[in-house]
Amino acid sequence: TAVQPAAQRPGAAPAEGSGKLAQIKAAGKIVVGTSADYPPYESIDADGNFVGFDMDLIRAIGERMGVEVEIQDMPFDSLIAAVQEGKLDAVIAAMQATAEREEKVDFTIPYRMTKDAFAAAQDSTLVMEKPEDAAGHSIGVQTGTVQERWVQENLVATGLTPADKVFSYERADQAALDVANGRIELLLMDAEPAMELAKQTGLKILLITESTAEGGKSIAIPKGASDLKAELDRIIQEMLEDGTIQRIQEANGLP
Amino acid sequence: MDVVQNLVTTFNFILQGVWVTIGVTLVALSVGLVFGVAMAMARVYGPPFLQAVAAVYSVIVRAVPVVVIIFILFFVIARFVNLSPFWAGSLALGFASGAYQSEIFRGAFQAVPPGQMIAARAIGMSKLQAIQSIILPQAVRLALPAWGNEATLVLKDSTLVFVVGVPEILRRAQQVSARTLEPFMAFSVAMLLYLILTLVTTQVLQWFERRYRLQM
Amino acid sequence: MSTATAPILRIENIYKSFGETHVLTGISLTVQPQEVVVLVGPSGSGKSTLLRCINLLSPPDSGRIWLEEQEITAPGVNPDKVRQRIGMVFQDFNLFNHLTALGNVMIGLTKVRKMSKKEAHDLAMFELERVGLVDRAHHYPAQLSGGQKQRVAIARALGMDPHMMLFDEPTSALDPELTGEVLEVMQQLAREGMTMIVVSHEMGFARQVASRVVFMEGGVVVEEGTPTQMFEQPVHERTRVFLRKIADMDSGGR
Amino acid sequence: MSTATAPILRIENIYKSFGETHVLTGISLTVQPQEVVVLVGPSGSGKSTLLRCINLLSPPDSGRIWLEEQEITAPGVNPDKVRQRIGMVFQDFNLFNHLTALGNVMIGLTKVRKMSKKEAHDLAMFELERVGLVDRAHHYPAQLSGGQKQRVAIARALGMDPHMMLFDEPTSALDPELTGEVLEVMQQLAREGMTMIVVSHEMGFARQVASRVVFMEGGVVVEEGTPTQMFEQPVHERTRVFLRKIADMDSGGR
Amino acid sequence: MESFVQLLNNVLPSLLQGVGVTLQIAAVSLLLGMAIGLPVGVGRVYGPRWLQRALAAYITLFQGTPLLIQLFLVYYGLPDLGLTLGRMEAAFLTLGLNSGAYQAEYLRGALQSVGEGQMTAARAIGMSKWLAVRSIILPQALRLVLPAWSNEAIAMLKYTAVVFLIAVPDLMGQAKILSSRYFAPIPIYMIVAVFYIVLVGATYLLLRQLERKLHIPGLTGETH
Ligand SMILES: Nc1ncnc2c1ncn2[C@@H]1O[C@H](COP(=O)(O)OP(=O)(O)OP(=O)(O)O)[C@@H](O)[C@H]1O
Ligand SMILES: Nc1ncnc2c1ncn2[C@@H]1O[C@H](COP(=O)(O)OP(=O)(O)OP(=O)(O)O)[C@@H](O)[C@H]1O
Ligand SMILES: [Mg+2]
Ligand SMILES: [Mg+2]
Repeated sequence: TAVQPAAQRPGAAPAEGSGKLAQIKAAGKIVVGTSADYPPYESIDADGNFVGFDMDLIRAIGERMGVEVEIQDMPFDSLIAAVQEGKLDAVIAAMQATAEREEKVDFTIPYRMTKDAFAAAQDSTLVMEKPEDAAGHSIGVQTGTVQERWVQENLVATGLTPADKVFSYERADQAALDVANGRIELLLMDAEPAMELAKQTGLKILLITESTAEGGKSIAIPKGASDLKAELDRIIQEMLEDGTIQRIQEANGLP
Repeated sequence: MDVVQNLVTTFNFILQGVWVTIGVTLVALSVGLVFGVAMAMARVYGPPFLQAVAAVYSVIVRAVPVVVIIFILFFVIARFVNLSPFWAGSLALGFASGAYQSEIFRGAFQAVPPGQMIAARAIGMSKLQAIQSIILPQAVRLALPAWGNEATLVLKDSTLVFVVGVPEILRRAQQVSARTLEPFMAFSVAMLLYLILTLVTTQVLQWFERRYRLQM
Repeated sequence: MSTATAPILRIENIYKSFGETHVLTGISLTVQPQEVVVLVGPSGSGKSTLLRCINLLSPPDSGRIWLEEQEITAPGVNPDKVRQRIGMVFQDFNLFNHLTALGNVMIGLTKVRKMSKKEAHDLAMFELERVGLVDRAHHYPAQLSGGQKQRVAIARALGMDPHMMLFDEPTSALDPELTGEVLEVMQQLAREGMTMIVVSHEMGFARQVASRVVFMEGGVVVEEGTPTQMFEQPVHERTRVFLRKIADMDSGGR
Repeated sequence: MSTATAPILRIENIYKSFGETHVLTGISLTVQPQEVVVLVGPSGSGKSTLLRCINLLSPPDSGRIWLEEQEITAPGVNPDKVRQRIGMVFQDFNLFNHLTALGNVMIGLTKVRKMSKKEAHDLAMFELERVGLVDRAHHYPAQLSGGQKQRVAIARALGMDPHMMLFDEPTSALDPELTGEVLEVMQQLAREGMTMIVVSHEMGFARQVASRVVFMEGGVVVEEGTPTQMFEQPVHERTRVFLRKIADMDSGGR
Repeated sequence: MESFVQLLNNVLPSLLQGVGVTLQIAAVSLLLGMAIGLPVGVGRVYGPRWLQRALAAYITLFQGTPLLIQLFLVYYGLPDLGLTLGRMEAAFLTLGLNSGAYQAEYLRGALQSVGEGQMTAARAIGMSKWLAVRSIILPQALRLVLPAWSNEAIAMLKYTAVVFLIAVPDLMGQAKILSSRYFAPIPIYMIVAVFYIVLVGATYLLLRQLERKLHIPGLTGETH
């Protein structure tokens, strides 16, 4: 076969729609980034294996594509940039397709719809009926997440919460620890990981809501990789229909 | 004994990061060595233009926190070559260390008596040959104490590459902490491992220093 | 001073300045093979500079130098090659501090003359034997006395198989007791027929060994002649005064 | 040498060792008020150690010392208080580098003698005047000549209002031209009746000023007497040889 | 270019706030480090043997382990033992303890280079050991340590960058938040690098000024 060194390099930006998928198939593996600190979506078990819903899902997808899956762990807020710079072929990290992100990368169709949760310490007297009830309370979010953005836009920019009461954490579990320690009052994150963390650190969930979320969880891929998008969309659709995704969700304790 | 069991598991898990830490440190030190020596040579023996470039590199890199340099390089390097976080992180760290090492070697080059160069030229060595086989071997020995200090600093700075996802000691400690939500144990183990690493490094380097001390 | 053979070194009217300092202002000098020329002159008269011009460590600003009929000041001449034919020994030895005595002699042989390790080792040991230092072969410079260091420096220069040797005050950094051993080695070299230019104020050595004494001052040659001529009946008053002064110092120093 | 008044200092059979080195091996010495004792002896004979024992900078291992009838080697004596009564001047001045001449004299007054700033300043200026250095009051040590430094050191010691003064080779670090100004200040002090023990090999000073010369060797006092006795008719051969030697040096050095 | 100006407009206010936090942390930690380093350095040289050992252990611990881990341990670890510090307090404490170890070592070097003679002379005019340390040795050592201390101040400015990991919005923390908000890590970190260069440069010049001011002829090196 003809060698195309420039196009073969994963670092090279895909010039047109085709090629990315071919590259992956030619290499026999897809490099997928995640931030393995977000159980039950993704985490690392005591033996150092990547486990969780996203991990099982991407492996199942890889199987259907006929390629090996190589998982790369990195901080959540580096993931988009890493796809953009061509370091990764895809990102699966309980990530939602927001408008801002879509300017930088492309997303597959959602593989799972999602809700967010507000959590507080067990002894908190706070009662929440809607997200805006968080106004004025110190709140932790993970850097680079949809939730961080929601807080900035709906609580800070509107003047409901002072900017110095919002804390952006490297990782969600650090924010949960600080809620448990009493350093902050609230935590906003994906509902399922929040429940998992709440169970372990003795937090209570104050509110589960769809209104802070922007849609579903999708896989991020390099901009313009339309062949890859088509292939992934096809497989996801297939898996949604044949119940594979449902099965994997249940296996990982997700409703 | 649940606690002991826990501790052993944690220790074993984080221990695997030691090799990554050592790897990052060695790569960064080697890269920094190449950079540092080259830049030092440029500053001492190079043409004015190169001297200026090397000086600017040294000043800028030393004025910026290593973690910022890692972030910049991680994304810049990533733009041109597809490197794993391990390599990107190590190279970035090496690039930063190069600035510090260039200062160390510049001092060392300047401490080699000028007569050494003249004597080397007098037996017919070219300038490059003289630098290679007369100046460099002496400068390296003179640089050893300061270099040893830099080595332990790089070892400690290697924790910073965890921000780009390299599974070294600290990253592993964080993973444990995220799983068990017992940060005290995880970070204490990490701290202990680092303490051992730096103490061993110091001892080894001091041995080298004694072994290769140059009498002038 | 006229011989039929071609001169080994011919210097014609060379000038050398450092910025505003005019150090050499028209020096000419011819050296025949196997001659031992002793160069004397007050401090700052340009003796060291002249030696450094001869082996192109600092090339002259103008004027020409021929070494064995080849003009080494011509453009395109590789100075590294020239220096291999001219051994040089410095006042402060300049031994390579990181190498043993043996290593100091060997490194030029392996790196410049491209000998094998084995050949280089054997030749280096031979040269060390010549200067009487075989038993110090594995000592580092810091472990050698001044006289021993200077003899290693001579061996190092000899190892390059030079066609002539330049000595720049080879004994002036040495204690009087150590001077003798170095002068002896130089005397031996002279007997073997090595062409030498020696900057030295060791008048005993000059008397016994020099074929010619050259007196420099202010960047020019003031007078030259056999030791007997120069010491007993110099033409110039300045020569007489200067030689008298160092003769006095010489006896006072012992 | 017998006077009716009580001695100001009485040293009885003191011993001092550093590890295996037995430096003082049974020294006894009595000093009367207003006496000037010049201590001589070869290097290493223990002169400095003796002075440091006297003001308890390094207390003796055994033996006893009385200062003005008080046994200062007795347990419970506060050595800081003792040292206030004994001024000491060192060979290498040891001025406080971060303080001006004035500051050097003042600091003991304010910190140890607890004077007010004003009082301290006035007394310090007085002492500087005594050593002829009022015009250098605001100079730092690095800006003073050796002789000036030593005079400041003397003023600093005098400021503490000592009852006796110890000098440890006060001029040996000075150029010969600067020695005179320091000796003059010391001579002046002697005239004013200050009790002094001076380690010095300045024989001119000893002849003119000393009431007694004490010759130490090997950790004991070999011989003592008036300068005339000691220089002209010493009892011991060793004393004669030693004093002859330093007298020679003394004239040679000028 | 236009988009860069746009970006600059967007990020500048937050970054300037970050600079304020960075300066605050660096200054407080440096002072805390001094408050710790001073007695520790003196104790290392003049203290009883057991104290010297204990202080050496403290110094080894803080010089021998990465600052980041110290920070995590203090911030996330200590609550396990029942001690929950605020994020700023944790940052001050960790950086202060860390800097204290380094400052103590610099001071030790300076104390040792003041020279035995100064102590002897001070004792000879009747000063007690501690009075001599206070009024003779320390004033000199503190001047001698100034160049090393300046380096430490500059290092501290850079080391504060790790506090973003405990969600303190310093310059680096702001950079991280902004770069994931605007998905433009390279330009944003470049801007941040320039910020640090300016901060470090200004600090350097300021401290040179101080060194000049405290210069005593013959005691401290020439400052030109
Ligand atoms: N590299 C240089 N740059 C500037 N000036 C130089 C240099 N080398 C030599 N000179 C000057 O040239 C003059 C002659 O120096 P040179 O060393 O040749 O004298 P010399 O006769 O060897 O004296 P000496 O007996 O003291 O060794 C001196 O004034 C010296 O300062
Ligand atoms: N602190 C110390 N530790 C160990 N040995 C010491 C100490 N102080 C002095 N000595 C030793 O004690 C001996 C006497 O020293 P001392 O300084 O008293 O002699 P000195 O008569 O003053 O000699 P000099 O004329 O050279 O000053 C010497 O051998 C010296 O090495
Ligand atoms: Mg010369
Ligand atoms: Mg003495």
